[in-house]
Amino acid sequence: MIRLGLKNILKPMYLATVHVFKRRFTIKYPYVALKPTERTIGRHIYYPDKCKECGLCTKFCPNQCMELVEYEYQGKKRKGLQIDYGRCMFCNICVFYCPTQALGITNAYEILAYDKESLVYSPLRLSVPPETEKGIKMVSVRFYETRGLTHS
Amino acid sequence: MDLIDLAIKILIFPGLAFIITILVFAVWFERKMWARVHLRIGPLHVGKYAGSLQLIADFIKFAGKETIIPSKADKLFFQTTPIIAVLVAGLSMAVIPFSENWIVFKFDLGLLFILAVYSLFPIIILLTGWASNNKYSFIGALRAVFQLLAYWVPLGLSMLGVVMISHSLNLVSIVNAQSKFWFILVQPLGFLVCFIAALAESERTPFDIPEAEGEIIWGWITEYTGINFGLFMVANYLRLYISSLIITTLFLGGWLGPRFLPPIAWVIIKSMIVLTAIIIVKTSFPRVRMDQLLRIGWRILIPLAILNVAFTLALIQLVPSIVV
Amino acid sequence: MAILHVSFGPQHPGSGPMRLILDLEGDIVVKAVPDIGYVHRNIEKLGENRSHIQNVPVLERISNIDSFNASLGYLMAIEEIMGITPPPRAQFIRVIMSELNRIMSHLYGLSISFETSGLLAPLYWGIADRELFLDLAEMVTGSRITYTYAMPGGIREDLPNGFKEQAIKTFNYFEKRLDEYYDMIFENKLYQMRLKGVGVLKPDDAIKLGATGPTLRGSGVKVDVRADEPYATYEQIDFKVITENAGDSFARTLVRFNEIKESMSIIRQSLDKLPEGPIRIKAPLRTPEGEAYARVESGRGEIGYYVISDGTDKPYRVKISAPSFRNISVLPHMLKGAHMADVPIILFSTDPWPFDSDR
Amino acid sequence: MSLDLENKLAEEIKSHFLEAEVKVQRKSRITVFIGRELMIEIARYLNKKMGFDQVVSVSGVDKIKENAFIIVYHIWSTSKKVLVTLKTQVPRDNPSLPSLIKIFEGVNWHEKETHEMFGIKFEGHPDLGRLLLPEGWDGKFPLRKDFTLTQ
Repeated sequence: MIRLGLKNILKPMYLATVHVFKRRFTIKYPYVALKPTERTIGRHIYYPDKCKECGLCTKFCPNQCMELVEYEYQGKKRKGLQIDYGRCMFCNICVFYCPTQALGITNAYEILAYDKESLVYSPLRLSVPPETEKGIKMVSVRFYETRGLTHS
Repeated sequence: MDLIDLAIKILIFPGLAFIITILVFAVWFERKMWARVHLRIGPLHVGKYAGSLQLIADFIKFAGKETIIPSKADKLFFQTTPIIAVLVAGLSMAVIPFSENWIVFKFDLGLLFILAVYSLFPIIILLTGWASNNKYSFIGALRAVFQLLAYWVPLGLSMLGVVMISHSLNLVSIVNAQSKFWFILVQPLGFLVCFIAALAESERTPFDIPEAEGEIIWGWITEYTGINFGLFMVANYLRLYISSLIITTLFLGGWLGPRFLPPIAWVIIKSMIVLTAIIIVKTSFPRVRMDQLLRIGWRILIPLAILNVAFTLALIQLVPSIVV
Repeated sequence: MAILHVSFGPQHPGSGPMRLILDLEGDIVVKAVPDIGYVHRNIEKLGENRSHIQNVPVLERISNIDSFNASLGYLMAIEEIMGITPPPRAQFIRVIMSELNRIMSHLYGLSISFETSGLLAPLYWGIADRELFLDLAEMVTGSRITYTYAMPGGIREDLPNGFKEQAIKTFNYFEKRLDEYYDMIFENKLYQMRLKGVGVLKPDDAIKLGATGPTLRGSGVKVDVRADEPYATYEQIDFKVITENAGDSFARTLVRFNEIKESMSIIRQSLDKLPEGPIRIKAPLRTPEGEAYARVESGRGEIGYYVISDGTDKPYRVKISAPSFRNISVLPHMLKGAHMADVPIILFSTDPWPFDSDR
Repeated sequence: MSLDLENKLAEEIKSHFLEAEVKVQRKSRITVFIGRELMIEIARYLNKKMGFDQVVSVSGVDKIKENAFIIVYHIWSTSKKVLVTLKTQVPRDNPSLPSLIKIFEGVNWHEKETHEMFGIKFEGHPDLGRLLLPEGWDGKFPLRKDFTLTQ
């Protein structure tokens, strides 16, 4: 026979009722913009002037999503970084290892596209800062203080 | 003239059109309330106000989907049971009064009719589960049959007290008998038993065993897709809503209420309150196991219901003026 | 009676990407055979082909819900081979992140286990409150789930300004919430009815069959890597190893619930004791020859990393001993004799994560 | 940190199994290397006499240059809080080894996985079927060093 503990039945119902009037957590995202934090990892930003074309970022990328490609920059042919965001997993190791801080991270998290080709960012496209959105400053560029080729 | 009147009642109010409208509203209300308890927002995009037309969008989506019939299913029953389920569920609507005159069939044995309709569901569910030819469907169907049969008895017994006081099986006279006081005041035990049994009959948590999602997928509707699935959902919501309408009629005084609102509004408001109570119960308890469910049904609810009948008898003997 | 074979999963709302082949006699399970491997990626082989630093984000994905703990084990192993010890501040921050991750993992696992028993409201409350901890993690690392935050020789970045205040605010809120959870769930008559005495695992069997984490502690065995073999700075922190003696699903769930409280207390202590200093020391790119077995207590139990290095910048062999792998292998023992309706409850009381059992 | 307990345990193993190479690695880590004939015996001794009761991991290592596999059992003692690394070597051509399932029930899946990934036969294991790899796998052993990943 089941003993009916009345308190153990009414208390959950009371708590459920109370929750009807509590504050919601949901952010109505497409209507309301999300607020990224200072450190949110979003799209990269690339500074061709600083880049020495050493290729450390491509070497350390765990998913091989980066490539040095030839392109035309200020009338000169040179090599630059191209990122395939279809493969990128935003681990940020490339930024960590860049010796000249030519690669930074912004907190622009909206990197959507309708096809895979438009997810491949050419060097020129990467060097354009991402658009600021509806009053929220998206472009806080971040580097890591230590640089270079050691785990430090 | 009578024929036109009947046609209006069947097709518009409180027939088909009304059922659809109230269903859209009830489902929207349930989902919104449910979401609120969950700290969610619920339907948001469709409709002018807070996703109010979400159900219509859902139904269009169901209708647009492919209907898959498993190759080894019994095709005749597999395709007809959804329609039968909706028809049978909607049948009870015919005897529920929304005001003195707003009733499709004025029928002296209305309550008996409702109980008879309730007793049809196990057969439909068993047929559905069997026709699907799926182990999960079959397990679900068997569970449903056990559950619905076990809870049909306390449901009927708990209504007996009301019948004894009002001396009628006619739902209109039952409501009229409550003009002095609502029956919930003299039948608290009956109300409790009826509420729990109605929960079980409409397969809501904590008694959603036949369609326990984590255990047996969707129980007896596992194999259904598209519009057939949608029809079953309609049937289930209808059963839920009719349960709350019956509780409203039997214990909460039906359309009775202060004059500033029309009687129909009172029925809807009261049934929504019952629905809210059902939602609160639904969200605050886990589902019980089959053996526990049957134990609650046979060993607790039925003795309580019988106790209620005895209590009513004593009440009638002691206070004869209570009987109308 | 005839035996009914039921395939529980992988396309089942209560199974996750794994399968249980059940033999039912009436409503009773007479035999259960877990079938895993639906999300197998052979991360051990991938690990052999990537350098140490590249392995960090890859190995995190064995258990992305508990990713910091998953990567910490590997880093501890290669740091042991390198013979370096990260500075104390880094160690403390590792403990903070590790416990934050444990809270998230437990909250998620608990929420899912409530859902399988049909208790829907706490499912959404848990998921909603978990957002607060995800926010904290985002504040520190920039990501919400997979961080790549720990690096060989320390951590990537220091804690941000205002983290302590934010964390303590969150904990103060959440400790009040936990009381509500307790009343809603563990004091709930129907929940007790449903979970008590279901899927009992005796302490001897639990040890012998290799259960780990909350599953083992729910049987009353006081085994916790944090206490047995304190890594990082767990030695300097005062915490209890939570155990329950019943060994049933209710006890396992309760252990995880109480560990959330304990984790918050650990983070509070760590934040108070946090020393100043560097957050990283120089670590060589190549590891010397050698091998190490490092163990971490993750949300689901012990993650063991057996790393062998042959002197290059890649590991020669990475063996991951995953907690869910061990807990799922104990399942047939617990499921025997249970009701069909209790199968998902027992399954989720061990908090299975097929992604780390399959690797 | 004193290594008294570890040294004592190592001495005990050494005194009973003269062939074994025993080494105390660090706090709560003892490495034992032993021939495969003695595996059952030493496992039984560790379990029954010394209280090592839980196998936490079984790994295979492909030493392709030495033409051998190394099988590593990590055995944990819940009472003594010490982890023994029990190692043995089998030839690469015909890798087989007696299963420890009679002594430690928990090695069941670990050995199954090692069999699947390296092709090492565990004699006396009741079920060395498929565990992680997909149905219809072509019978190669993915964690052997001669199995290369193709991009």
